[in-house]
Amino acid sequence: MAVFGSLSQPLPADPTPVETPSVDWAAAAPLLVLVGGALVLMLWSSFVRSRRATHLYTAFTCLVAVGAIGAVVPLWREVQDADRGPFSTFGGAVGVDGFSLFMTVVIAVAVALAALFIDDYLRREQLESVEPFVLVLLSAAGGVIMSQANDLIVLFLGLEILSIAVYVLAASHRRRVTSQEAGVKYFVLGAFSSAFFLYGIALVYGGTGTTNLIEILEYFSTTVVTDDGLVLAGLALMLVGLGFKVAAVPFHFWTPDVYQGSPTPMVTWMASGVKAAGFAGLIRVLVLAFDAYAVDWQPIVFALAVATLFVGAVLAVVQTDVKRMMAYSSINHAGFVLVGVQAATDQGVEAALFYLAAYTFLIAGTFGVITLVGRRGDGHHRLDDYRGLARTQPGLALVLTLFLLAQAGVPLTSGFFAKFYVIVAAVDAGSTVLAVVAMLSSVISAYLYLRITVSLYMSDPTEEGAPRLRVPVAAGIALALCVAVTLVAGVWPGSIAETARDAVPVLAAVG
Amino acid sequence: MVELVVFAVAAAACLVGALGVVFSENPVHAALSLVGTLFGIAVLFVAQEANFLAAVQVIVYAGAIVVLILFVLMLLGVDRVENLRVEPLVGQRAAAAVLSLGVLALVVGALASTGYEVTGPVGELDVTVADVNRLGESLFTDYLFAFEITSVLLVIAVVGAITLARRPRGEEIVDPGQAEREAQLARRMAEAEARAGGDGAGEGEGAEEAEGAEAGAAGEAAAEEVTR
Amino acid sequence: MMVALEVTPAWYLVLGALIFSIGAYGLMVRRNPLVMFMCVELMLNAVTLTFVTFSRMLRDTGGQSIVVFVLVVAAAEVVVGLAIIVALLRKRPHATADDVALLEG
Amino acid sequence: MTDVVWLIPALPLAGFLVLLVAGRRLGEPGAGWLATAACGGSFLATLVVYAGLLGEEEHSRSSVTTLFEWMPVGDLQVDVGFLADPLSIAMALFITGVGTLIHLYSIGYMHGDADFPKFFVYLNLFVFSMLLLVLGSNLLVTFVGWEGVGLCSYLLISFWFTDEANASAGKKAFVTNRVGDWGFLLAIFLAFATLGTVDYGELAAGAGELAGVTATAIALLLFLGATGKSAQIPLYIWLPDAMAGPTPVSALIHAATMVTGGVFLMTRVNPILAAGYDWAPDVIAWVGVVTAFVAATIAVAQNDIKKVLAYSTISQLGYMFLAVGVGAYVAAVFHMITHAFFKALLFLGSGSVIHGMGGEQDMRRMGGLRKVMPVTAATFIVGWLAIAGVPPFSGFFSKDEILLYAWGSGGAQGRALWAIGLVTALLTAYYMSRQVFMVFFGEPRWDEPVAASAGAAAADGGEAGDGTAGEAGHAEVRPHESPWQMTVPLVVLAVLSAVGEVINLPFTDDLHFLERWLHPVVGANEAHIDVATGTKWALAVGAAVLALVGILVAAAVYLRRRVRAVEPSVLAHAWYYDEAITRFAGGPGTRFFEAVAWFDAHVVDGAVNGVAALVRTGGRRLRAVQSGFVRSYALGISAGVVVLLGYFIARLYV
Repeated sequence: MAVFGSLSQPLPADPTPVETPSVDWAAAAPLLVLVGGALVLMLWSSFVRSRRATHLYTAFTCLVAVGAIGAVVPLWREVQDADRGPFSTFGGAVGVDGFSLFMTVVIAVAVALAALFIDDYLRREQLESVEPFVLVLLSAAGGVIMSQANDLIVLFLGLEILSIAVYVLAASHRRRVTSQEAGVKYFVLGAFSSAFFLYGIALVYGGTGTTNLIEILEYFSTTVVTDDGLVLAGLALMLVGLGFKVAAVPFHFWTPDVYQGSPTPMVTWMASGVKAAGFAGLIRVLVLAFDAYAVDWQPIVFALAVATLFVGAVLAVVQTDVKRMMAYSSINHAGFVLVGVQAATDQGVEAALFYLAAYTFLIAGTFGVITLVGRRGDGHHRLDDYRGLARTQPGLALVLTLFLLAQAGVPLTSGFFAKFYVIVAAVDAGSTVLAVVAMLSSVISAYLYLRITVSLYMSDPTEEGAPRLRVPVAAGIALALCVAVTLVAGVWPGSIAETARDAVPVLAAVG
Repeated sequence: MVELVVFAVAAAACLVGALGVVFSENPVHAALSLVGTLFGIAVLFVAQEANFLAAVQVIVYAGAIVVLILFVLMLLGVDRVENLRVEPLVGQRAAAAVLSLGVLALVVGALASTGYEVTGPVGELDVTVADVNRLGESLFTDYLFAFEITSVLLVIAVVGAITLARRPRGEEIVDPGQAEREAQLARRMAEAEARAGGDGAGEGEGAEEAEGAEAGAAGEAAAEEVTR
Repeated sequence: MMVALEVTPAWYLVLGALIFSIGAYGLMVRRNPLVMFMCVELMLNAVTLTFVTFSRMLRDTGGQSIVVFVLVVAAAEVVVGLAIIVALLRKRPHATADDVALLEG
Repeated sequence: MTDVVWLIPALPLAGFLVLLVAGRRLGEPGAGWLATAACGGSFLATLVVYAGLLGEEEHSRSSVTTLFEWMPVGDLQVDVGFLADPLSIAMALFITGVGTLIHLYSIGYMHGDADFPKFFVYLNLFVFSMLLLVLGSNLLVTFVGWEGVGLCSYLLISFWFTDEANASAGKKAFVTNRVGDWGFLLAIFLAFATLGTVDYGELAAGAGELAGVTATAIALLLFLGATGKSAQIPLYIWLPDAMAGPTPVSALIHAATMVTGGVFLMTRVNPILAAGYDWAPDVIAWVGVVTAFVAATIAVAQNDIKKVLAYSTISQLGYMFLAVGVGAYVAAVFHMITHAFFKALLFLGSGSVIHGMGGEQDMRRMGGLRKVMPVTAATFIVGWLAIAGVPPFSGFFSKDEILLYAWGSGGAQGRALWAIGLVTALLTAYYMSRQVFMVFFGEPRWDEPVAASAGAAAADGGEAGDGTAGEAGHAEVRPHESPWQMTVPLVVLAVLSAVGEVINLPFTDDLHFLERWLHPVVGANEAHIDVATGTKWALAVGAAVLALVGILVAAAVYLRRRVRAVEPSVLAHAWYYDEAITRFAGGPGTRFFEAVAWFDAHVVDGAVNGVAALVRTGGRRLRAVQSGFVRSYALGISAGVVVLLGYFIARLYV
C-alpha cells in the first residue's frame, strides 16, 4: 500500500451531484426556535443600551421556551398518530419520538424557570448582561439535541454544546473567585470525561462499523456478535461520560463543588435541565440502542445506582452549606432515576421520565429559594442563614418546606409519586434489592430535609441586622409555577404519568 | 518498509511529544512538545489516507489551538516553571500511574480481544474518489445534522469568551472562612516544596527553593489581599 | 525479517491507547491548568487517531467525518477553557490547580 | 346513604382550607369553633353512613365510592376511593366523635396562645388525614393518610417550636416513622408486584392465591409500618418524646387515633395475614405482649404525668397487637375503641391538671388536687378505673376479651401470652393507681420545694434533676378548675369510658354487637376459641382481682397512712404483708423499674442515635475524599473508568 497513494488519484472530471438527505424542518422546529431565539436575543441586545433591559431579556427567553414547547405540540400529535408514528429525519441522525419530545418540553420548562430566577439575580449582583440568557438557550439547544440524537456523534456534539455553555455559566460570577473555581473544575473534569466518552464512541464505531443508533440496533439484531470486546469497552467508556453528566457516583465529584461555587440561578439550570439532558442521552444509548446488552449493563448500572443513592444521602447529612446539601441531594435523586433506567423496561423509562419532570420543578424551585436567601453577594448559604426564615419570610419558608418535603417523598407531593413509580418499575423488573436500597437511602435523606426545615421554623434568626428579603416578581412567578406543579402532580399524577407513558423512546428508521 | 519508517518516526514524535507535555517543567516547552505530537498524528493521518484531515490537523491544531495556548501563556505570564519534584497530594502520582496504566491495559485488552480487528461490517469504499470528496459527501449526507449544529458550538465559544472577558464591577466577594482556606492551601504547597527540597541534594536546588519560597509568599500575599 | 515488521492497524490502535493514557496521567499529575488542558488535547488526538484507523479498517468515511467534528469541539473547548482559566488567573495570578480548592467537603 | 361517605373526610378538609386562608381573621375562639363544627359535621356524616350500612343486608355492607381515577401504574389504574364498610365506619365513628370532643377541649386549652388558629388548622388537617387512612379503599390512599397523620403529628409535636426539645422530639418522630413507612411502602410494592393490585377488596379476594412466603413478607412489612405508627418495639421510642406537644394533641393523635392506625391496618389486611405462614401472627402477638409488658414496667418509674400516660399507651397498643396476633380482631377493635375513650379522657384530664397547675408536669409537685379540681379528678378517676380493668368499666371487658383469646389460642404459647398479659394488667393497675394517688390524693405539694417532695414520694427514688421541676422555688401555683369547654368533653368521655363496654358485652351472644357488626370484614379469619363458660368466668374474676391487687399495692405504697386511717380493721392484720409489699415496691421493685426506664432512655434511644451517628461518621469519612483538589477528582473518575472497563472486559471471559 502506497503511503501517499491517494494523492495521485485524479479528481473525477464530472462530479455527480451529491444526494442530500431529506430534511423535515418541522421536526427540528423546537431546536430551531431555541437557537434562533438565542441569536435574535443576542442581536437585539446589541441595539439596547440600557442596563435595565434584563426584564425584557427574561421575558423574551421565556417566550422562546414557550415557543419551543409550542413547536413540540404538533409534533407530539404526529408522533402519537397511529398512521405516522415516531420517525427519523436528517438522514437518520435525528429521532422524533415521544421520548425526545417529552424531554424537549422538560428542558424548555427548565429554561424558563432558570431565566426567571436569573432575572433579578443579575441586577442584584451587578452582572446585567444578555449572555447568561443566550447561553442558557444555547445550552438548552444542546440538551434538545441530546434527547433526540439518533447518532452517537450527534449525541456527543449535543453534550458538548450543553456542557461548554454551562462551564461558562458556572464561572460567570466575576466577583467571586469560587465561581471561577467552579468553572475551572467543571471544565477540566468535563473535558476529561468527554474524552473518555469520545473514546467510547470510537470503540463502538470500530465494533459496529457505525455511530448511528438505528444502524447499531440493526447490527445487533442481524449479526450474531461473538467478538464484542470493542462494543463492551465502548459502552463502558460512554457510561463514564454520561455518568459524569448525570453526576452518578463515582463520577460525581464535581457536583458539590460546582453547585456551591456557581451562581445559584445557574445551578437551577444545571440541576434541572442539564441533568435531564444527561439522562435523555443515557436512556437513548442504554435502553434503546444497547438493549441487546441489557444483561451486561444492568449490573453495573445497579452498582452505580446503589453508590449514587448512598453517597448522595449520607454526604448530604453532614453538610453545613445548604447549596452543598442540595447538590448531594441531587446526586441522591440521580440515583433514583438510575433505578428507573436500570429496570431497562418501558415502565422504567416511563418512571424515569416522570421523575425527571417532577424533579425539574422541585429542584428548580429549591434552588430558586436558595437564590433569594443567598442575598446580595450570593454568599448566605450556610444553614445558619436559614434560621428563623419562617419568622421573617413565612411564605418563602413554607414554599421551601414544600419542596423539601416533596424531595423527601412525602405523599400529596409530586416527589412521592416520582419515587413510587421508579420503585414500582424496579420491583416489576425484578430488582427488589435495588428498590429496598433506594428506600433506605430516602430514609437517610429524610433527615437532611428535616434538618433544613427545623432551622427554618425552630430557631431564631442569627443576625437581626440582616437585610430583609424580598421576593422579586419573576422569581415569584417561577416559584408559584413550581409549587403548583408539585402539588397538582402530587394529588393527581395521572396527567404527567400518562404523558410519560406515551413518551416511549423508539428508534424509527428514516421516513 | 517505507510505511514502517514513517510509522516509527511519527509514532516516536507522538510519544516523545506526549511525554514532553507531561514531563516538561516549563509550560512553554510542554506546548511545543504538544506540537510534536500533533505533527506526528498528522503524519499518521497521511499514512492512513486521510490527507485532508492531516492538513486540517496541522492548520487548526498546530496553527490555531497551540498558538492560542501559547498566547495565553505569554500574555498572563504563567510560564513559570512548575517544580515537578513536588507533589503536594500524597500518593497522587502513584495512583495516577496505576490508574492510567489500568486504562491502557484494559483498552488494549479490549482491542486485543477482537484480534485488533474491527467487528463491524466492512464497507465498500470507492478508491477512485479522493478523500476530500468522500469526506464532503459524508459530511453533507450522513452527518448533515451534526455539521449544522457545530455552528451552535462556535457561537457558544464566542459568547462564552465575551462573557468571561468582561471586567467585574465592584469589589471581590469573600465568603467567611475563605481566606483561612486560601492561607491553608498556600501553607500546604510551601510545606510540600520544603519537603521535596529537603529530600533532593542536587545542584540548582537553591534556585528552586527560592522559587518555592516565592510561591509561598505569593500565596500568602494573595491571602492577605483577600482578607483586606 | 521484513514480514514480522509489517505495520498493521493494531500498531495505530495501541499507539492511540498509549497517547490517551499518557494524556490521562498528565492531567492527574500536572498542576498548571494550561498544561492540564494540553493533556486533554493529547487525549482527544489519541481518539482522532483511533477514529481514522477504524475508518480505514472499516473502509468507511464516517470515522474521518467524526474527526472534523472533534476538531471543532476541541477548538470550542480551547476558547472557553482558556477564557475560564484567564478569568481565574486574573484574580489569582500564578494559581495552580491545587490552589483552587476553596470548595471542598 | 352510603354514597355520602366522601363527605366524612371532605368536611375536615374544608375546615382546614378555610382556616388556612382565613384562620388569622377568625381569630381566637372563632377558628376553634369552626374547626369543631367541621369535625362535628363529619361525625354526623359518619352517623348517616352508619345508618345507611345498618339498612343493608349484612353481606352487602360494603360499598366503594370512587372519586376519581388517580394514577396509572404500569397497565393498571389506582383510584381515589372510599370504602364504607363496618370496620372503616366503626373507626370513623370514634375518630370523629372523640375528635370533636378534643376540638372542643382545645378551645379552652389553647386559650391565649399566640398561634391559636394555626393549632386548629393542624387539627383539622389531622382529622382529614386520619379519615383518609381508615376510609381509603386501597393501600395507597391509606398510605397517603398514613403519611398525612405522620406529618400533622410532626407539626403538632413541634407546635411550640421555640423549644429545642420539642423540635428534636418532632424530628425523632418523623425519622422513626420513616423507617416504618419504608416497610409499608415495600409491602405496597410487593403486593403490587405479585397481585397486581392494592385495592382492599381485590387483595382480600386474591390473598388466597399468594404464596405463603409472599403473604408473610407483605404482612410482616406492613407490621413493620404498624410498629412505627403504633409505637411498638422496636420503633416505640418516639412516642414518649412526642409528649412535648400540646396535651390535646397527645390525646387525639398519640392516644386515641393515629397510634391505632397500625392496629387498624393489620385488621384491614387480615386475609393476607391469614394467607401467610402460621408463625407470622405469632410474631405479632409476641411483639405486642412484650411491648405491653416492657412499656408497663417503664411507666412505673416515670414522674412526668404525661410520660406515664405515654408509656401506658404503648402498653395498651401492645394488647391490641396481641389480640391481632391471636386472631382476635374484634377484641382488638373493641379495645381500640374503649382505649380511645379512656385514654383520651386521661390525657385530657392530665391536660386539665397541667392547665390548672400552670404548666407543671411533675407528679411529685402535685397531690391533693381532687379538692381544687373536682370535675377533673372525678372524671380522671373513672378513666383510671377503666384502664386499670376494674369491672364494670369498659377497659375491663375489652382487656378481658383479649386475655381470653390469648388463653384460648392454645398450647403453652397461649398460656405464656396470657400470663404476661395478666402481669401487665397488674402493673397497669399499679402504675395508674400510683399516678392517681400522687396527683389527686395525699398532701398538696405544689408549693413545696423539690427536695421535700422527694421525701413524700419515697418510691420515686428522689431524682431531683429529673422532669421539669428541676428549678426549686418557682412561681407560686394556684391550681384551679378548668373552663367548661374543657370539662364538658371530660364528662362525656368519662361516661363513655364507664359504659363503653355495651357495644360488645360478653354475657350472651345477643350482646356481641361489635362482633356481629364486624363479621363481614374479619369474620372469615377471626379465631374461634373453645373455652368453657366456667373458665371464662374464672379468668374474668382472676383479672378483676388482680386489678384490685394492683390498686391496693399502690395504695399501700403511696397512701399508706391514709389507708390505715380509713380502713384500719382491714389492714391492721396485714401489717407485715403491707410492710413487705412496701419494701419491695419501694426497694428492689423500684430499682427494677428504674433500671428498665434507664435502659429505655439510654440503650434504646442510644441505639437510634447510634445509627444516626454511624451515618454521620460515614459521611465525615466520605467527605475526606471530597478534598477540593481537581486532580483528586480526576483520579476518582479514572478509578471509575477502570472499574467499569474492568467489569465489561471481565464479562467477555466470564
